[in-house]
Amino acid sequence: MNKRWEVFQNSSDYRFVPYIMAGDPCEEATIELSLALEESGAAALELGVPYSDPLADGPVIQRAGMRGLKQNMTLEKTIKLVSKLRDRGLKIPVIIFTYYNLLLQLGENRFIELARENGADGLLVPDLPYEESGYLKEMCKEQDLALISLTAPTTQLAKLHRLASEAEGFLYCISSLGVTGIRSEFRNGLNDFLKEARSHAKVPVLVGFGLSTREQIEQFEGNSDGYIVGSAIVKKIESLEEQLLHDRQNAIYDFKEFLQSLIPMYSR
Amino acid sequence: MNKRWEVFQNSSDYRFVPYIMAGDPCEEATIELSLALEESGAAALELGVPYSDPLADGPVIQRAGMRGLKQNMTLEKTIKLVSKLRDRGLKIPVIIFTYYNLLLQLGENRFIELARENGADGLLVPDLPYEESGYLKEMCKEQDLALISLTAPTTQLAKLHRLASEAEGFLYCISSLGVTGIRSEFRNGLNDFLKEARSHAKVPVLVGFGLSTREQIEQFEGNSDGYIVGSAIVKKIESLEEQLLHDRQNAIYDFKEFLQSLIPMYSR
Amino acid sequence: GRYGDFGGKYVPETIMFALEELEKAFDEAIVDDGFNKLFQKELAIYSGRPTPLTPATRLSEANNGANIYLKREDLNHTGAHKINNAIGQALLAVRMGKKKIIAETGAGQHGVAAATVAAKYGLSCKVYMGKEDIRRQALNVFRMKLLGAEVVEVTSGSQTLKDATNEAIREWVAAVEDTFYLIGSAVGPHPYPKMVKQFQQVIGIETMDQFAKLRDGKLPDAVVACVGGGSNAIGMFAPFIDKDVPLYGVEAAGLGVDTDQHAATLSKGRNGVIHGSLTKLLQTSDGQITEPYSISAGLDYPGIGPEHAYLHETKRVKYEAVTDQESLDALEQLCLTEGILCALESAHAVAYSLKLAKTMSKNESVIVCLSGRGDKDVHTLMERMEGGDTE
Amino acid sequence: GRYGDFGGKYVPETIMFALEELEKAFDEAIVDDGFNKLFQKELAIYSGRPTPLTPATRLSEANNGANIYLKREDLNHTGAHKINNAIGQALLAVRMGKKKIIAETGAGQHGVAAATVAAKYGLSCKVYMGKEDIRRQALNVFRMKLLGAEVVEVTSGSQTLKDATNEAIREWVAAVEDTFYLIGSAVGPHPYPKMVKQFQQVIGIETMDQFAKLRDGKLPDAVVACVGGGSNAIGMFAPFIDKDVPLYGVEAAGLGVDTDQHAATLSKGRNGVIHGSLTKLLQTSDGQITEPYSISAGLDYPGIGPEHAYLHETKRVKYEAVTDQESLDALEQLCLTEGILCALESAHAVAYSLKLAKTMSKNESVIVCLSGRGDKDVHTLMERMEGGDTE
Repeated sequence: MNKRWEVFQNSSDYRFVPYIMAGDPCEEATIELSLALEESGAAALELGVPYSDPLADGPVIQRAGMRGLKQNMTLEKTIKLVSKLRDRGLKIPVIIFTYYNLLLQLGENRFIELARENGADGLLVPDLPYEESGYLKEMCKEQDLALISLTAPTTQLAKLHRLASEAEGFLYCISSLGVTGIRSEFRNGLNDFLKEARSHAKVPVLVGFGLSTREQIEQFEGNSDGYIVGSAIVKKIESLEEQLLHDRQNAIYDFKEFLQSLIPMYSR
Repeated sequence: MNKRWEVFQNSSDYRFVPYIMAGDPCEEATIELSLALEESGAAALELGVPYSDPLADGPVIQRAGMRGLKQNMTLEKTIKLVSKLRDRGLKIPVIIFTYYNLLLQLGENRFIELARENGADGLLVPDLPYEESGYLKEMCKEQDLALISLTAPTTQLAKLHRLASEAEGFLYCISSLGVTGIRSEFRNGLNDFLKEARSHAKVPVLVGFGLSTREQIEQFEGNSDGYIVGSAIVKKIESLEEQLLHDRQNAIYDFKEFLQSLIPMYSR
Repeated sequence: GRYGDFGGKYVPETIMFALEELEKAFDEAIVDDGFNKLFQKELAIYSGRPTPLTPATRLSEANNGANIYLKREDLNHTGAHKINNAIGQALLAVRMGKKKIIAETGAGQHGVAAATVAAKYGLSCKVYMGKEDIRRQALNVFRMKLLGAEVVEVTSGSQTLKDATNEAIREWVAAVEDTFYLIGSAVGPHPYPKMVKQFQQVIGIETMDQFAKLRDGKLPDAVVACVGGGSNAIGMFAPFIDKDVPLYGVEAAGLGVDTDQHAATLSKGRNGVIHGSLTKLLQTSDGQITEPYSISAGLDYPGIGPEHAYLHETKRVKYEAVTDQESLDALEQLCLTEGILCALESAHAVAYSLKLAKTMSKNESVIVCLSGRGDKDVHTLMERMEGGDTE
Repeated sequence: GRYGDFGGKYVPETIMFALEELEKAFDEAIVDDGFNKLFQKELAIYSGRPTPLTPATRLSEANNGANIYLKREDLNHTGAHKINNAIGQALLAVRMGKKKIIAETGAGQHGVAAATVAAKYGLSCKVYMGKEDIRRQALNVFRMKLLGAEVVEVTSGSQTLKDATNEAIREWVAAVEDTFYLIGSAVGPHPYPKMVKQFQQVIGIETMDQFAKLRDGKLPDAVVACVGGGSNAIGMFAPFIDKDVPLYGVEAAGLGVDTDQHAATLSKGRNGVIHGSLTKLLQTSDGQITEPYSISAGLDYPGIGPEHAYLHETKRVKYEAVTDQESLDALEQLCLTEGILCALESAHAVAYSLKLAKTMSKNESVIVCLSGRGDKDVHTLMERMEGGDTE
């Protein structure tokens, strides 16, 4: 476990982990948005990689991916972007969120090498379930990268226990069925699921998928160690697209205001 | 055998038998065309009845039928038209040329009654072959009407002999395969067929289907007792349609000129 | 060549010899084991016979009456029972040494079947089709051409099926010596109605056998088929006619038999001659043949096979008429309950079978001849159901 | 769940339990005599199986090579082999107590098959279809609706098959607890490729049996099938894989494998993950999936079933690519010589079989899987051959 993960895991905050898409709407915007997120309290950052076929994502993140693709953002460039983030002072763990096919084309070993070189801390592959992740998991462990595990409300209990106990970095608990996106309702029994996960996890247990308001975030506080917000943030970035390209200063200001309204005080 | 048929049969001319469509382009035109034909040398007249489905006829006579249908010409009206022709002085035999369905709807007995009453002399049903004509043939014989038999180049020899020997009025020899219409070529072996027919027939043997020029007519002179011209005449009438309706005098003059050019001198 | 008063050979003398030649060849062929085996083999390996008898379980339940079974002629090669007869006549043409076939077509189904067998047996093929039908059925016209057939546009009369048939007969008269006229329905001069029945009776024979196997050797309690010219119906009825099984032929009532927009030949026609045969016929009082109407292109024929006229007169078969709307409703219900899109023609039989089944007990069985598949009707259905223009 | 390196379950954790549940149900079902008998019975009485093996006599003669035989999957209900698998999966869904099915479709063929079985077995059905495909395939969209299915327009990505599949998977992730995802080809996460093979192997089993009956117990000298996702091919190959019979899979070369307009996944693709499975994949150097091209809507899939990737790698099956033009020529030749209008997909297999047969002796035999009928392609053919706009 590297130092950035140590800080993350030892924090007593209710951890805020945002997701943004690399290259949305351009590389420099991604850098400044990342720094703004850290300033606003992010405990770690998920950096998405644009992909032609993002089958775990809803329309908001699909559109962000299309914007990233237009910028010719690739997995390799995304990893190298982390190094630029570090140069600009970003201190929180950065997790590369990539579909498995991109990883395969780059090469799993090459990915790990690049991740190490450029200061990335982890990896999340939404279409690589536990059952298929053996080799990558081992390699990541060797190289001190966290392969983030996802669990879902449909994960069978025995598997949940195994996932939780083996989790690195944090355990990602999916709050509802379906793809990423903004939701108004969550699944019944979600708190039981979170409790179960927490009782077996050695790392913080975070809840994600569909959280878009401070109220929603607050309702999980007792049963989780943090939360992930993706679509709500990406949607804000989408609304700021023009400004982020041509009047970035004001866009970032606006973005921070939005984060203030989203993130509970105790979680910054 | 009535008197008109006696005259027809005893004639030493090369008999000219024209076909026209009743009601084409109107009833009065049919009367004047008939008289003009007699004046120009016709030995008998085939009077066609308009029918929706004239499957033995080519396009020229099909179109004439459509014009007749527009005039609401029916089988019954066609028979009654014969009486008007007689009133206007027509002396040659008149043969009603009708498809069998029209006859069936009027009733075979009723047809014969009407034919007798109105001075018609015969009947030709192109879709009633010998095999299906038993009852009608008998009725016609009883009532002194000629049911004209058709023979074709494809008629088997034994049947040809029977048709020829039983023929009433005249024997109609089809000069070529196909429907009615204007042709430039006739069938090989046609003269043999005509000779065979003549050797068995007790009535004049006429050739028809496709004759449209004096040259064509002349080529059969040695082997037949006359000829039938349909489409060539009907086509002329078609070309005179407007005149026949609105300037009949001139049309009839024109029509007679046409007949002069068509009919060989020795046949008038 | 007669069924009571009906049938006969009302054709020009020029083609009489060809009908005799055909009759002779046909009579010889059907007592020739080699020919019959070849025909059965071609039906099996080329068209996929036997076609199944499918129990329409969910349809029967939804209708709350007798058990409905579907004889699946829609599963034949080219999508309808038409191919049975086309194969039979083509094999006969080959046996007679003919190299050219001609055929008439309305919506194009028989034209496609004829072009298909012509391609398969190496014969040339001319298909006569009304100009109006060519316009409406461009896809089938293209299919026939793809199969190597020449499609001849018929501009006479109303430019539809009856005129195409007239024109095919005219062509036959002209080319009778080397041409085989492949008639698509149980109509036309003798021996055509007899021949079409012979080649279509495989439908009924299979059905009787299949039902007996499913139901302990029993006969069905009713058999239903649609009737335009009547080839699927006569083929289905054939083996049942001398059995104690109620038979139902279903005509197209179009907008209703009390309007002038229908094709209910037996309900509303009078004796007459069409296309060489004495039968029932839709016509004016003085004998002009009228243009029939049905939403189904395969049922809008002004005549009917002469044996049906006879079976109607002798009351051996009950003929009923079903409207456009009833047939559309039945087609939809069959889709929704059984996943089968049948032809609009067949939908008339389905519609009547639903009415009939309601009057019967749940232990009884009705067999419906599903004469063809409905793919060809999708444009018509779209226009009718969605009001959309799909051309 | 692996074929060498290929296959696997590359899906979101949310649906992993459903794949396990499915695998368990499937494994139980296929050793249950009752289930297998029911499946075989439904194939027979609903879809008309066995489909015939038709000797293409005139085609073989014209080609002057080995004897070509056609396995007639085009004669199935709904016109292609797709229904075999749809019936199998629907019966499994019913057995599992699922009431809802979802499916993806490109040109609409699998969508129609899915809607068909949903209607037949009383399940609700949602079909995901790209907006672009919905526009191009209005008739199939209407057919699905007529069968009671809901057609969901997919506007993401390139709005075609791969995006419809993504969207169906997304829907499955959301509704996984009561929904059965009916995948149409031998693709997707384990156990789908295995399951589709199981339900399609009836093609090969019948073929082997039919050929043996025709030819004194012999095996054919070659077997050819087209490959998009590869379900008809894997079904046809299944019983031959461990026999000494050369097998050929035919991909779509589109405008040519040296252009960027093709769908030759095995010839030109690299290992990758698509729709839950590790396989060969058409993609950019950094891993974005590219849009394939073929005149045939059923072959333009950027991936391929994982077992084909394996059979390719192990060289047990030889995979060849055939261009649009070659497939059109073969389609026309088959029409003209055999009277069979096959699907453009199948025409790829026919085209290759002609090449292959030319290299073989006249005593040898090639079997081609005629996976579907060409009625659905008539618009495409008309546009291509006549330059006419038929919409």
